[in-house]
Amino acid sequence: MASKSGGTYSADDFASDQDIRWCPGCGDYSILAQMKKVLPDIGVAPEKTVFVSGIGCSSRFPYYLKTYGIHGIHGRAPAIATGLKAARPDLSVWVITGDGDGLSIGGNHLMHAIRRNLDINIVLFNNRIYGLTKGQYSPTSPPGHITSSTPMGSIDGPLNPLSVAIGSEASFVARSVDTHTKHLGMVLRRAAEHKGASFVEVYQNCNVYNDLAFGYAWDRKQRPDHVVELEHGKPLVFGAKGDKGIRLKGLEPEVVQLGNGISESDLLVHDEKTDEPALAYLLSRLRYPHFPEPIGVLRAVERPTYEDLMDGQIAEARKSRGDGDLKALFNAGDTWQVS
Amino acid sequence: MASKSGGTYSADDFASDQDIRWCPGCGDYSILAQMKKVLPDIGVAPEKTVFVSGIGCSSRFPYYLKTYGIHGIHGRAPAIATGLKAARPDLSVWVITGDGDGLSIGGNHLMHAIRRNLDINIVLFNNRIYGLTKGQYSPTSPPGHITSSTPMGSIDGPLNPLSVAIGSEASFVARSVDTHTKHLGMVLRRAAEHKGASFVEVYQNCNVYNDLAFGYAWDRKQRPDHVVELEHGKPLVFGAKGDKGIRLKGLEPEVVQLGNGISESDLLVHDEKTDEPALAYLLSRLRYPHFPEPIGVLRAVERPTYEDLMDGQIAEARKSRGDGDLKALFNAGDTWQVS
Amino acid sequence: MSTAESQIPAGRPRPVRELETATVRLAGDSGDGMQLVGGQLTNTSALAGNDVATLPDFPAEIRAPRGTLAGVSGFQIHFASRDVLTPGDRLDALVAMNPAALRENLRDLEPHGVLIVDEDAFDAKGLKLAHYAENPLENGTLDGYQLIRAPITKLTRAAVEETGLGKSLSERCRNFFALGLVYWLYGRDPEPTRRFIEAKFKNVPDVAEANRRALEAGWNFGETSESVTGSYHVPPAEMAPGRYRNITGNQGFAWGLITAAKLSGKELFYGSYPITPASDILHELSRHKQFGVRTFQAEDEIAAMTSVIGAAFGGAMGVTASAGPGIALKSEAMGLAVMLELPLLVLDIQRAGPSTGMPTKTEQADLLQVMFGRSGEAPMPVLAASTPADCFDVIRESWRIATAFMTPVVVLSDAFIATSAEPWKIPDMESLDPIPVSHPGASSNGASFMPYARDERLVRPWALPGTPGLMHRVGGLEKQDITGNVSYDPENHNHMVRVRARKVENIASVIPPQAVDGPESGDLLVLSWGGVYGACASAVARVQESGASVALANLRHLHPMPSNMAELLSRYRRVLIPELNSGQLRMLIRSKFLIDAVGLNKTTGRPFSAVEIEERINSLII
Amino acid sequence: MSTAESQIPAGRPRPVRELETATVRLAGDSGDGMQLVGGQLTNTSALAGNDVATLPDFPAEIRAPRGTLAGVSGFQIHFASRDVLTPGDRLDALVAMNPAALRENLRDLEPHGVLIVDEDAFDAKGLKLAHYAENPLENGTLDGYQLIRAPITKLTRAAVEETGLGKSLSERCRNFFALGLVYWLYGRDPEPTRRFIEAKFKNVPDVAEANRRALEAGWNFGETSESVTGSYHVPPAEMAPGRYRNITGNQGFAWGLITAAKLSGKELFYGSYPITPASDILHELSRHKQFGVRTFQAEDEIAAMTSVIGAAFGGAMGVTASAGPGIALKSEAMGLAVMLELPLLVLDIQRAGPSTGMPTKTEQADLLQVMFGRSGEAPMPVLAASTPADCFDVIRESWRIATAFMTPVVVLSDAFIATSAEPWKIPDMESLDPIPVSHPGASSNGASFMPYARDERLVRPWALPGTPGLMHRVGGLEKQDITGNVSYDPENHNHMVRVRARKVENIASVIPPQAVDGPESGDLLVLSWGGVYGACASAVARVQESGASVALANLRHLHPMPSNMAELLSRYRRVLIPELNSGQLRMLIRSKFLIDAVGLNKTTGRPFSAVEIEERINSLII
Ligand SMILES: Cc1ncc(C[n+]2csc(CCOP(=O)(O)OP(=O)(O)O)c2C)c(N)n1
Ligand SMILES: Cc1ncc(C[n+]2csc(CCOP(=O)(O)OP(=O)(O)O)c2C)c(N)n1
Ligand code: SF4
Ligand code: SF4
Ligand SMILES: [Mg+2]
Ligand SMILES: [Mg+2]
Repeated sequence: MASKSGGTYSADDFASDQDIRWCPGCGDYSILAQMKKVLPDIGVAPEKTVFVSGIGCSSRFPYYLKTYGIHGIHGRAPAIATGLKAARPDLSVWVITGDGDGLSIGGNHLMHAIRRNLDINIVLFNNRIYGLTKGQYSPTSPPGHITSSTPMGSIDGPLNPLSVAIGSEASFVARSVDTHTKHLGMVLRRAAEHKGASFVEVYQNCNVYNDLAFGYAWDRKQRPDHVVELEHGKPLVFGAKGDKGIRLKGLEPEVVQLGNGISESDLLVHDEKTDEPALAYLLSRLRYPHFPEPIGVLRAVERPTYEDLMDGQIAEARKSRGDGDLKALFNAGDTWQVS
Repeated sequence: MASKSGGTYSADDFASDQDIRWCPGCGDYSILAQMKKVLPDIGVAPEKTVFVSGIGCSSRFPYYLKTYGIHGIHGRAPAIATGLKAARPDLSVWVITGDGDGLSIGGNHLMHAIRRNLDINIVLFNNRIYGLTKGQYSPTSPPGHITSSTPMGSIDGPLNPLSVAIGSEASFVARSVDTHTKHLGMVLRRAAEHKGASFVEVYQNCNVYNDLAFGYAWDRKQRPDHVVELEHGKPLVFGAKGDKGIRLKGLEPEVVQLGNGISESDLLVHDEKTDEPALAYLLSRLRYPHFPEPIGVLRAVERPTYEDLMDGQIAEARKSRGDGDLKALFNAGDTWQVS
Repeated sequence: MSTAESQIPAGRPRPVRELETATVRLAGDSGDGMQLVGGQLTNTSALAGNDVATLPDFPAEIRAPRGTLAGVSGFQIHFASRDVLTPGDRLDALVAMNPAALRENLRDLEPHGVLIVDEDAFDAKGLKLAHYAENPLENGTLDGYQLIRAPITKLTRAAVEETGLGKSLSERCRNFFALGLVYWLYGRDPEPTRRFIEAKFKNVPDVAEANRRALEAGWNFGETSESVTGSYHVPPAEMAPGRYRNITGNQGFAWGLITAAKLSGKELFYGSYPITPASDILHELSRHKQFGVRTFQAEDEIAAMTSVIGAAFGGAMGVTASAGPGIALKSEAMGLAVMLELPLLVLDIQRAGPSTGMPTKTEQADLLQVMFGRSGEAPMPVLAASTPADCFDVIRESWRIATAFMTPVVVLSDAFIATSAEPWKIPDMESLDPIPVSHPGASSNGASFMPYARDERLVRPWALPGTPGLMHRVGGLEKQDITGNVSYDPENHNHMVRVRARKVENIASVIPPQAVDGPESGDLLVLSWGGVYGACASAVARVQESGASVALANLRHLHPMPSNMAELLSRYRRVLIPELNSGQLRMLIRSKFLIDAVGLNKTTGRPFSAVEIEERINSLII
Repeated sequence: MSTAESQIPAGRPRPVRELETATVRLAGDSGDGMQLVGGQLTNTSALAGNDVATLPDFPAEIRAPRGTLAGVSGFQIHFASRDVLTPGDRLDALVAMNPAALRENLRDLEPHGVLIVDEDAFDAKGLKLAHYAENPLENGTLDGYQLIRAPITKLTRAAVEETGLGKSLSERCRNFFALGLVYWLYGRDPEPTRRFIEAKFKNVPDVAEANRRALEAGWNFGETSESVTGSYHVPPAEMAPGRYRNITGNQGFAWGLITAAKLSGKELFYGSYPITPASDILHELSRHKQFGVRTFQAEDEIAAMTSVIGAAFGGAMGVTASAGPGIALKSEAMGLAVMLELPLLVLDIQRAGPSTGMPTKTEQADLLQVMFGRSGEAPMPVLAASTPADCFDVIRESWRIATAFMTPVVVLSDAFIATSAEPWKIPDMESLDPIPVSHPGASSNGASFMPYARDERLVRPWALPGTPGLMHRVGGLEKQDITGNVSYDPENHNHMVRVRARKVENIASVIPPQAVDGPESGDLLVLSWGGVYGACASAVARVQESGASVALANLRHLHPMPSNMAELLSRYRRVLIPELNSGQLRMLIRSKFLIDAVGLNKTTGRPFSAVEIEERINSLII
C-alpha cells in the first residue's frame, strides 16, 4: 500500500459521476459500496489511487470510482498494474478482475503478478460465470453446469481461485462474500494494509446468469452453517450456534460437534503466518457442502516486494557506479579520435 | 494413454533420422534416451504417438523421435495438444515443454490443460534458465540469480512447478532427474500409464547457461542425501545409508535421524491417492537445502478425462436425438412454403 | 385453449391501406423483451409471404439501469411485397415502450409515421431518466406523427390479472401487448406466436396464459381504440418456390459448418473463446452434438486457435471464430498455421473498433488485419459473407478452398449480418456438392515420407496421425522444400516464401470470375464486400431504374481476387467502394490495379442505408 | 607484461600491397569463438582509422554438434580507406577453422582471394561431417586461391603449452591464433586486443596468457611462414573529425533509449520478453540501472506490452521490443494503446518469418503487420532505422513524436543492423536537443478534468496519477470526444475514428521533407528503407559515378510519410523499391500515389549486396 497522504476522506470523495451500468440486484453494487467505505479508512488520497481492470461486468468497477483508473483489455489487468506499480511505487494500485478475466484468459498474468509480489491489491469477483458475454461457464463453474455454451453441462474440472493463488506463492490470500458487508470491508482493508501482492476472492452474485451460485454463503441465514470465519490464532469454530468446529486427523480435516468430550482446544487453530503455505492450501480445499468454506484471511506473510527490490538495485547501482553519465557510457571501451 | 496396439517395438523404432542439435553434455540427451527406452514398453505404435512441443531447446525434442510431431509456437503446446487429443482420443499425446515455455509464456495453457484433465503426458524440462535464447533467468530461477537479463540478480519470486500443477488440480504429479536414468524411465512410464493429464517435472542440466543448477540431485554422490524417492505406502526414508527420514509435526515436516527411539513407523508415509492433494502439496514444498527434495510420483488419482466426457455427451446426444440429420435441423421451427 | 376466432372480435370496418413495403421498429428498455417480439414479427411477416430483413440493435454487452438512454434496445424489421435487401432506411412505424426509447429513436421516424407509445411509462421518473424536461406527449413535439397513446402497462396488467401473476411478472407481458397491436396494424395472424408462447413457456403455464392474453389485448386495442385510424396490408412477395425459414448470419455460419463437415466426411472441431458478436456460433454449435460436433470453450483466443491447429493436424475440420480483438490475439498462431499448411477456418465477426470499441456495433475494419496481421510473409485466403443466408454458403466454399489447397482460410462477417435475419430457402442436401478430401494411405516401403512434396497446384499432402509409415514432424521453423526438415538455407527460404504465396494465388484459378449486376461497362462500378452488399444492391437497383449506367460487383473473394478483376475494373469510368471503415478494400484495389477508386466510408457502428449509397452514386455520375 | 615490440620479431621484408578496401570473413564452428575475434578485428580496424561495416552470421539460436555444417558461425568485416556502407559483397580473405566452414563459405571468396585454413581440422572426421568425400586441401579444388595452410591447432597447443592449460582449453585459443595471423596480414596493431584479453580474462590469468601467446603465435606464423606471400595495407579513411567508437544496432537502440529518457526528463521503463534478435537490448539496458532504467522481463509479450501501457499511464517512458512473432502477440494491446493515446515505443527487430521462421536471419517483412496488424482503425506512426548508428538517432525522433502527439510509435529495425557494427561518432550531450514533455498541473476548481480535450494538433493532455483534481479513467471502449466517457453514440464514434487518424497524419507537418541523394529529377529513384539503405547507397553511388541519372531517397518515416513524397516521386521516370520482403513498402506506395513502382525483393535471410541492387538499377535505366 502506498504511503498515507494524511488527508482524511469520505466515501463521496471516491464516488465518480458516471451512472452505474450493472443489472439491478447485481452483487457488484455491494462490493462497490464497501470499497467506497474502505478507501477513506486506508487514507490514501484519491489522486494517489489507481484502479486497473480487465474486461467483464466486474471490470467496469474503475469507472465508478473518482480515482485514476484503467479499464484495460481482457485478462491483462495484472500486467498493466505491474508496469504501473513498478514505474510508480508511490501509487496505491488495485486490480479488479473476474473469474473469467482473471482465471481464464488472464490466469498467467495473475500467477506472475502474485509470485513477483508487487504491492498491489487484486480483487477477483467470482460469480462462476461470464456475465458480460451473457452467461457462458467460467473456470470456476461447477462440473455439469448448464450454460449457453454448455447445454449438456460443463465438462471442465473447475479451478479453485485460492488454491491457484497459493500455488503461485501468494503472500496474502483472502476470501469474502458480496453480501457479508462488514466482513468484506474488513478483508479489503486487510488486503490494502498488506505490503505485497494481496489476492482476494469475493463471492459475487450474478442474479441474471447464475443466481445464488454461492447461495449458501450469500444468504445470511444459511451462511453460519456453511462458512467458517478465520481469525489468526483462533480455532476454527462455526455454526449458527457456534457449536461446530474443524479438527485435523493427520492431514485430513473433519467437522466435529463441540461438546461431549470435544472442546475448542481439539480444533485446528488458524495461523496466517506459517512459513510454508501448507495450512492455507489445506483450508482452501474445504468446500461446500462437505465443509464450511473459510472466509477471511487465509495467509498473510511478508516478503520483499518487486518494486522495492527494483528500487534497491537502482540505488545500489547509483551508489557503486554513481549517477548515470552518458559521456562515460559512450566513451567506455575502445574509442579513437579522428581529427 | 491410448489403447495398446499389441505390436512390439524397439527403441530404434522411435528414433528419427534428424541429427540432434543440443549442446554436447546437455541433459536433454539423457531424457531423450530414456523416452526412446520407455516408448516401446508402453506399446503404443509410433504412428499412434504424437509429440507436441513449444519453443526452446527442450522443445526440439519431437524432431528426434520417429512419431508424429508438432514443434509449435512458444508456450502453446498444451493448447495444441488439447485440440489434438479432443479431436483424436485414439492417439497417445505427449507434451514436451520447458520452464520458460511451460511456466512463463505458457503458464495459463498448462494450468487449463491440467485442470481439464485430458489424457496427455506433459513433461516439463526444468533447467531454471532460458537456454535457447542464451541464458536469461526463468520463472524457476532462484532469487538473485545472475543472468544476461539480471546482471544484479533476479528479483522475481520463483514458481514451484509441482505446486503450480497441484494448484491447478492435477490428477498426476511427478518429478525426476535427467541423470537418474532408471528412475526417470519409471516416472515416464507411470505418466504414460496414468489415465488423465500427467504432469512430470524433470530436473535437466543446462551445462552451458546454468550448469549444475540442480547439482545436488544431478550428482549421483550427493543425490541420496538431498533427494527422497517416494513410494506409495512407504515411509519417507532417505540418505546414503537410508538412515534419515521425514516426520510430520502437525503440518510441519522435519528431517529426523532414524535410530535411538525414532523408527520408520514414526515417519510420514506416502500416499499418492488421497482425495485432497494436501499431502502432495506439502511434499512439493520440501526444498533443498533444508529438506531432501521428493522425486517420483507425488500424486496419482483417477478422474474422468475431458475427451471421455466429450465423447459421452456426443454419444448421449445421438442416443436421445438420433444421428444428426440436417434436414430435420433446417426444418425445425417456423418454415413456410412458396410455390 | 381459446382460438383466434373466438377471442378476437371481428370488429367494425376500418380503412386498410395497401403498402408495397413497411419498416417498423420496436424500441424499449433492454429488459422489455423487444428482441423477442421482434423475432416474432419477423417470423409472422415471413410466414405471410413477405420478404424481410431485420436489424437488432441492442446496447453494449452490459445491462444499463432500467429506463435510461443507455438501456434502450431496438429491433427493426423491413417487410415488403418485393425483394428486400436492407432492414430499411426510415421508419414507417415506431413503438416506444418508454420515454428513453422515444428520445433515442424518434429521429428515424418518417413524417406522419405511426408512433405507438406506452403512455403509462411517461411518468416523471421515466421522463427524467430520458432527460425530457417536459412530457413530449403533451407539448406538441409529436404533432407531426400519427400518435397512438396506448396505456400499455395498465391494459396489460388488467388483461393478465386473472392469471394471478405478480405485478412485475405481469408487466413483463407488455411486449406481447405491443406486438398484438402491431399485428392488428399490419393484419398479421397471431396464431404462430400463440404456438411460440405455448412452447417457450410450457413449464410455466400461467406465464404462457398471461402472454397470450396480453397479445390479444393488444390486438383488441387496435380493433377498438379510436386513436388507431386504420391498418395496413403488405401483400406477399415474389420468391423462388421452395420451403423457407428465417436465418441469422451466425446461425448460417453454424449450420454451414455442420453441413460442410458432413459434405467433407469430417468431424467438426470448433475451438473458440466467447466474444460478442461471435459467441452465438459457439452456443448454436454446442446444441448439436448429435452431429459429432466437438465444441471446445478455450481459456483464451490463443488456445482456441492453437487447439484448432492441433485438431487439424489430427484430421478434423478445425474452426475458430472471434471478433477483432480476439483475431489480433490469434495472429501469431495463424502464422504457424500458414507455415504448417493445414486446412482450417478462422471466422472474424467484425465489430466496431479499435480495441474494445463498441462491441455490439458493426464495422468492416478488420480486413487489413486479417490480410497482413502476421509476422513475415504469411499469405492467407480471405472470403467475406454478404448476407445472413450467404453466411451458410460461404462456409462451404471456404472449406472447399482450405482442403483443396491445404491452407488456413479467413472468413469475414460482421455484427450486422451476424445478428440480423432474412428468409432462407432451405436447401435439399442432394443439391449440395460433396467436398472431397483425401489423405495419403499407409506406407510400408520404409521410404521416409515427404510432407512438403507438392502437386502441380503446389499443395502438400494431409497425412494423418495413425497412418503407419507417414510419421513426420511439422513446426514453425522454415522447412526444407519437399522433406519438411528444418532448413536455414537462404535459397530454400526464398523459394518457400514464394511457393507459399504462389499456392494461395493459385486459388484464383478455381474460383468463379467476378460477376457484375448491371451494364458490362459504363460510368460507374460499385464494388461492395460483406455486409454493405444489401444497401449497395438496393441503391444500384434504384439508380439503374432511373437509367444510370451503374453496375454492382459484390466481391466475395478478397484474397486472392477473381482473375478477371483487372479487366473488369477497367471497363468503368469510375469505381466506388463503400465500406464501413476508412477505405481498406480501396487501398488493396488501388495498389493492385493502380486505379483511382473512390470511397464512401463511415464508422458509426451502423450499416449503410441505401439512400446514403444512392446519394454518393449520384454525386459521382452527374 | 611483454610488449608488441619485444615479442614480435621485426621479420624479413615482405611485399606490402596497398588496398582501398578489404572484406574478410572469419568462419568456424559456433564453439570456435569467431564472433569474439571478429569483434576484435572490427575494433582494431576502426582504431587504425578505417571505416568498417560488419555482418555477424551465426546459426539458429540452438547449438549444433561440433564440426557440422549446421554449426558453422561466421563473422564478416569490410574495412576501407573510404566510406563503407555494407559489410562487403565478395570476400578478399576467408579464414576457415574447419572443413564445414570451408564448404559453407568458399563460394563467397573472390578468385585468387586469400584462404586461411586450419589444416589440422581437415581430418577424416571433420571431412565427413562436412560431407567432403575427399580432402579439398589435396585434390586441387582450391588451386584458384592463395591458400595458406596453417597447422593452427598444433601451433596453438605448442604456443600455450607452458601455461599448463589442458588440451581442450588450449584449443579454445585457436581463434586468437587465427586473429594474430590476420592482424599480420593487414598490419594491425595487436596491442588493443592484448588489453582486451587482459580485461576479459582477468580472473583466469593462465587463460589470458594462453590467448595472448596464441595471438602472437599467429602473428609470427604470418611473419615467418613461406606460404604467406605478403601483406596488405588499407590506409585510414576520411571521416568527420571527432571521437569514434563502434556500435551495433541493438546497442544504438539501448543507448538511444537511455539518452531520450534523459533528454525528456523521464524514467525509462523497459518491459520486454526475450526473443532473438531483440534480447540484447534488454541485456544492455539491464546493465545500466544507474540511469534509473527499470527493466522488466515479462512473462510474455502481452504482459510486456501491457506493462508498458501501465508505465506510460504512470508517466514513465514506456518501451517494449520484440521480433515479429512477439509483435503479433502485442497487437491487441497495441490497439489499446492507440485508444488510450498514450506515448510509448514498440521496437520491432525484424527477423525472417513467417512464424518462427529463421530466428537469427534478417528480413523486412513486418512492415504491413505493424501498419495494419490491429483490429479496427488503429493508426500508429512507424519509423525505421537504417544503420547501426542510425538506431541511436531514430529513437530520439520517435520519442519526440510519441510525446508531442500522445501516441504509441513503432520503430523498425532488423536482425542485420541490430547485430552488425559500424563506427559511431560519439555525440556530445550539448548537441542533442532536449525533448520537452509537459503534464497538466493540479486542479482545485472542482471542474471535472477533460482527458480527451485536444489542442490544435488534436493532441490530448498527459495527466499523471498523483495529480490532485485530474482523476480520470481511460479504457478500450470508444470514448466520448473531450470528456473521455464511454460512448456508443454513432456520430461520436465516426468522429473519433477520424480524429485519431488525422492526429497521426498531423505528424507529417513536423517531420522534415524527404531528402534525396542525387539528381532532383531523372530516370530512376531508388526508394530504400531500413537495413537495405547501405547496399542501395553504395549501388546508387556507383551508378552515379558512371553518370546515370539515378537518385536515392531513404525513407525513415514510413507512416505518416513526409509531405513532399507525392511531388518527389513524380519527378522520376521510374521508382525502384528494394526490400527484403515481397514488396510491402511498394504496396503502400502504389496505393497511396498510384505509381507503378517496381520492386527488387528477396527473402533469403541475408542482406542485399550492393551488386544485386546495382544490377537491378542498370536493368531499369538502360
Ligand atoms: C480478447 C477478448 N476476448 C473476449 C472478450 C469477451 N469477453 C468480455 S468479458 C468476458 C468474460 C467476463 O467474465 P468475468 O471475467 O467472469 O466477468 P463478469 O462479467 O462475470 O463479471 C469475455 C469472454 C473480450 N472482451 N476480449
Ligand atoms: C512468441 C515468442 N516469444 C519469445 C520467443 C523466444 N524464445 C524461444 S525459446 C524461449 C525460452 C525457452 O526457455 P525454456 O522453455 O526454459 O526452454 P529451454 O531452452 O531452457 O529448454 C524464448 C523466450 C519465441 N520463440 N516466441
Ligand atoms: S450480468 Fe450478472 S454480473 Fe453482470 S451486471 Fe448483470 S448481474 Fe451483474
Ligand atoms: S543451451 Fe543448455 S539447454 Fe540448450 S542445448 Fe545447450 S545445454 Fe542444453
Ligand atoms: Mg464472472
Ligand atoms: Mg529452460
